[in-house]
Amino acid sequence: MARITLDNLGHAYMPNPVNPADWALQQLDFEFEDGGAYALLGPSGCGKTTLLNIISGLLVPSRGRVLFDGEDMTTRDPTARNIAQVFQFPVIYDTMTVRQNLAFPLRNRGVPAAEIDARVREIAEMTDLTEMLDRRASGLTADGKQKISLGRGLVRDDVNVIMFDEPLTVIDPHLKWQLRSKLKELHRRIDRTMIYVTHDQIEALTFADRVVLMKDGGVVQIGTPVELFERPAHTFVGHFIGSPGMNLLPCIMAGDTAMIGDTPIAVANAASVKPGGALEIGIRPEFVGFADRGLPVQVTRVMNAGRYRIVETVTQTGQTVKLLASNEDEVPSEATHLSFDPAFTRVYRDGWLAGEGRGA
Amino acid sequence: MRARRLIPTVYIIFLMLPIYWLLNMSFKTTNEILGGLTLWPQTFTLENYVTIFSDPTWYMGYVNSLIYVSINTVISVAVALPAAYAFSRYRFLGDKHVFFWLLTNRMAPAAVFALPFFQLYSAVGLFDTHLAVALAHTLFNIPLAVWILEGFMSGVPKELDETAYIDGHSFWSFFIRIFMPTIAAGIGVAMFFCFMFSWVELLLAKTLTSVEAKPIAATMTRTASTSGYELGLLAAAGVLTIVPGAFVIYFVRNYIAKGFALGRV
Amino acid sequence: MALELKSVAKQVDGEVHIHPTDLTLAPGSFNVLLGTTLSGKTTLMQLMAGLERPTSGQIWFNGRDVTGVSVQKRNVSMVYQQFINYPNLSVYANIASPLKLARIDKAEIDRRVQEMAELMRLTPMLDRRPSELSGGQQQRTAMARALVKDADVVLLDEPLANLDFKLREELRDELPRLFADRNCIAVYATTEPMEALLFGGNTATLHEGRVTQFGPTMESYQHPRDLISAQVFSEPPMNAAKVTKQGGEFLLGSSIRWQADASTTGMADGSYMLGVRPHRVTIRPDGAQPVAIRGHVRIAELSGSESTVHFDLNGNDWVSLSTGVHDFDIGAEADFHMDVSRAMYFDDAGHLVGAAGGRAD
Amino acid sequence: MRKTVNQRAWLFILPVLVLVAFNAILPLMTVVNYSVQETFGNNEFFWAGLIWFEQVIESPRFHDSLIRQLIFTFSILAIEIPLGVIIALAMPRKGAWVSVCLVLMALPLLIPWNVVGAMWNIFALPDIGLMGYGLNALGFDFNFTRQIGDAWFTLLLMDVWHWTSLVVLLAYAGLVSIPDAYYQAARIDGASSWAIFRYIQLPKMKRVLTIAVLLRFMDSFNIYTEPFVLTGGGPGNSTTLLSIDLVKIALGQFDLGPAAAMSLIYFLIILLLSWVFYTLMMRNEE
Repeated sequence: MARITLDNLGHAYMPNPVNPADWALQQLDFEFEDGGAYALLGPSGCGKTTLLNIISGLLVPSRGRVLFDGEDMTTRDPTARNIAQVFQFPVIYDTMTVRQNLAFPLRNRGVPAAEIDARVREIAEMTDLTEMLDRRASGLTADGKQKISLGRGLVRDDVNVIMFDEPLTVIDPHLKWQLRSKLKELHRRIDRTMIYVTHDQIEALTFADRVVLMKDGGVVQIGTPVELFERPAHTFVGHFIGSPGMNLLPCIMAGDTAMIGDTPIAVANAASVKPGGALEIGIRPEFVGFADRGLPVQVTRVMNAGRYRIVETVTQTGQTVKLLASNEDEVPSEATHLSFDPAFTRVYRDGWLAGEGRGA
Repeated sequence: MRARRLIPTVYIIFLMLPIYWLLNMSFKTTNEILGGLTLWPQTFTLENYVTIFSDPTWYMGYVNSLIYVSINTVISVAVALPAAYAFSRYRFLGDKHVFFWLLTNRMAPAAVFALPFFQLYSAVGLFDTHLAVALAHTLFNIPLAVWILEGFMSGVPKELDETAYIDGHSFWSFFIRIFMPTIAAGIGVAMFFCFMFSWVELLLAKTLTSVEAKPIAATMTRTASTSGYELGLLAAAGVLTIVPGAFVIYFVRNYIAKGFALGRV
Repeated sequence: MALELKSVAKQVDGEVHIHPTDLTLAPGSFNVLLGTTLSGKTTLMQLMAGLERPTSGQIWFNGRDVTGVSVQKRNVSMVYQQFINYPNLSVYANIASPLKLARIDKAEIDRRVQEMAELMRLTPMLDRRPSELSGGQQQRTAMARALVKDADVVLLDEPLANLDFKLREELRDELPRLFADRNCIAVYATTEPMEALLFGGNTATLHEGRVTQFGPTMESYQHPRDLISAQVFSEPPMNAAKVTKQGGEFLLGSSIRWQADASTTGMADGSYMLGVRPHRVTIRPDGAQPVAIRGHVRIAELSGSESTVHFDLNGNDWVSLSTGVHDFDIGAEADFHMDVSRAMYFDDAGHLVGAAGGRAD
Repeated sequence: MRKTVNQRAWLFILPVLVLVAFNAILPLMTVVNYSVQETFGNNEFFWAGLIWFEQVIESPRFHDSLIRQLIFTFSILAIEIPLGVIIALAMPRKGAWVSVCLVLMALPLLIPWNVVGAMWNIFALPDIGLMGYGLNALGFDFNFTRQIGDAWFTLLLMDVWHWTSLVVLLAYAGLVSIPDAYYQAARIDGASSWAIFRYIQLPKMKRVLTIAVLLRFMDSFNIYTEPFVLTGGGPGNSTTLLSIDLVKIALGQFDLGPAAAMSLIYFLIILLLSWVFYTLMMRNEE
């Protein structure tokens, strides 16, 4: 059990990084609280796996320190850090049975046989592997093998952190949500720090208490799922989180009022928008509704997603605005107006939320 | 970590010592060789090499060897390609056993089979031709080529084949224009092993030839017995036999370590 | 130009992969094959393409029996889940490959490749090898090759499954547009009900080698023929529980009861299997006829805008899907509300007997 | 991989089978033919039944060369396989040195067999050979043309020199195909180097090592040129291995019948041992 601190961390795979683009991981300061569930989320190539490998000790960062409970672990190997990791493709010891696989980390540490046996039983129970304990591990299906990987991480009761590197990649889609909720459940039960790397927003948001959203080697926003959803710090967050992503509409400020064309739009952060930069209004499809007055649009497409409908509209200047409508709502057939919920309508300047952080 | 570097280094030194001794001797005069042990040539001479390059009975030996080795390599790989494809893509009656039975051909003691081979190839009129040696050497090269190629082919998804058929490729059009370039590395490795085993084999090559297709190795053994103890000349000839192999391995060095572990045993 | 499967069946080594299947795909239609892994989607597509021969039955295209016609002569194209391109050819040559084999003249090939590259946003990458592209670009290349030759049947076997979440969303958005003005039969295999819904067109639900239902997508979704079709076409899986009907009333367990509505009141008394989609089970009462239920929470998953709560109801695994953030402790007892105005009732054989409100969405 | 059942696959194997039939089956039939006949020269053959087989099986000469052969074969397997694996394990996985190592290590494999024999002959001679001279200078009484122990030592050393690299190449190819994640997982599980070898590297090398053992096993039974050039089977018959003995009988004494019978018996022994080994190794597959 440990608190993990990343202190001024950075990594470049090339020896002499010059440009910011040379860094696979930009400067990063962060603290993983003990017992938390975290997700590192971002598109491929955003640096999330690099960060994961630095924390687990498979990679030594070119800059900065990694601290476990204040102790500098930057150059220590994974064994010394006492961590566990589940990889993208299941890693199992082919020649061993499921039981031997689960016992392996304990045997390597010289734990007495009776204790090993008890732990293995307990973990097998937790991961639904009890019935397969004496089968050869290589004969299991992908999700079974991934459960073994997970079990090997859980079997040591003193690990500081369990890391997951896109663990559901090879799992059949209809089994994904089962394993996903299993992971969440295990976190709740054993109360250990877990860090989960993924490109899938649903996996990240459902698993984690706090999500670190990354792009091009840098952290864009760190927050709870609710914060990321309701208050994206950057238009990228708005786009990446949520399906469909946030609508973005170029606007201008007329005093304290945001204007899209001739239409004034009430926004939550109007007062803090400073002059200059490219301004956009960000509004999630969930917070857009049809109205008698407001932004004039044409309805161009209605897609039924089963429990709701996605309506695509086009403004007079050719911008697309999507909104969600329930199955019971009436969708106007063509020309209509849209209203935005002012509490969730915000202005972004050069991509960043106006008035905060880098958008200040 | 130091031990990890030490082991390959010591091993390579061990491999190089006899080769160095051969090289050392090839630059010595016969007198110096028989005069006693010297660690490097005291009177450096290229005379042995000059002899080889100016005497057709010598240098034609190299040409002959290179010809039948090349023919063998082409035949072995060409024949092994479709067979390896069958093993990697289809299940058929006996597929599990055929490979082992192919491999058993390596077990036939060449020493005893030399005479039947001689009779067989004489009977079909191929005796003392390059083709005879090339064909005889397919016996032990084909199984190996099949094994290596199958490993590489299994790494190519079957969907690639299907995509090609869907695009309108016939089987052979797909095989030659798409599939073979895709497994080029595997073909390179298979050719290397075929070259190697054909180049170094002597017994069959010697049995199946007399004059026209006589391999360099046979020239050497005959020289050794007829012209007495010309060790320097033999050493020079030996050194020259290493050169073609060294070239070949240099070209495939990057493929050697890739992938061929994945195949069928 | 319709594609017809006439009692087509496929067995391999005595194992049934596809049960006898009849299916008619109309010209210009977009058809989704929806089912879990190993439900027979890929086999069905291979039969349609001519890559596999059916064990029995016939395949007709355009009024002609093509069962024995080789794949090269069928004018079909296919995109796979893995990114399949010719590794030794440039992106340009990859896209041009089917046209070249059809002996179309060079200028025409160039025009069509350029046009397709533009449409697929591959123009800057035309000279590169597939291995130098990102996953999304590789799959675009494969799609460009499939679309460039104006095939009669375009088969897409989970083409988006290996892509990043956002890329998947993006391409999913583009796909219907790509097929909009083509007069080909598109067949799209997926495991995700959401994809089927967003594409519209027709959907065939597959289960263990059988097409359980085929028809316009909304029709299949709102009017499942049986329990299996309803379950295949529901994500997360549909909630099910045994209920009994007595008079005008349904009874679940010992204490949960509700009135039948106009569409279900005519059902005979007896026991049924109740089916309720997860989004009809909510934390706050919602819909036309909410019924309070109580269960033990297994786990709550919160996504920032929605809450998915897995709970135990009388020994059945149920899932509730609500908007907003609602957290629960594991094992806690919690109240939910199921809207029975969209409930389905199935008989013992699994056939749909009644659907409240006349439809189930 | 999903494979389809297709008996037409035999068509693809046909060219291979034709060549094998021509090269293996016809000569094999000839040998079988020899083995059951008696010849008095001038191309007259008489049916001899199984007497050659009986004679061979009972002959002490056969027993001696069989024992010598088995000692030789199992000695080189016992040395070359572990040594090859150890060297492959110690090799760098990437970088410029890999190519250098591979090229240098493969050199012995590319030298014609008679040159290998001649090279070692020269190298080991006590008067002008580096090794022979060196050993004597260090105080060993080394003379491989006179002393049986020295002859065996040189013979085994030569084979190790010649063939260990084949095992290295195959084992190395097996090692580099192991994904990094396996090593990472093992480090995280706290596995020792031995445990990594035992539970990751060895299982993953199983397929290539099976082939390596089979190749070395089969080829060592057929070894002829190198020992013949090195020692000529001597001193006495002490290094007369199977093939050398067979050639002595067949060509030296022109006793084709016994030589053929003997080689068939050998052939069956190798076949049996290889099959048992192959079956054991493949038992756990699929």
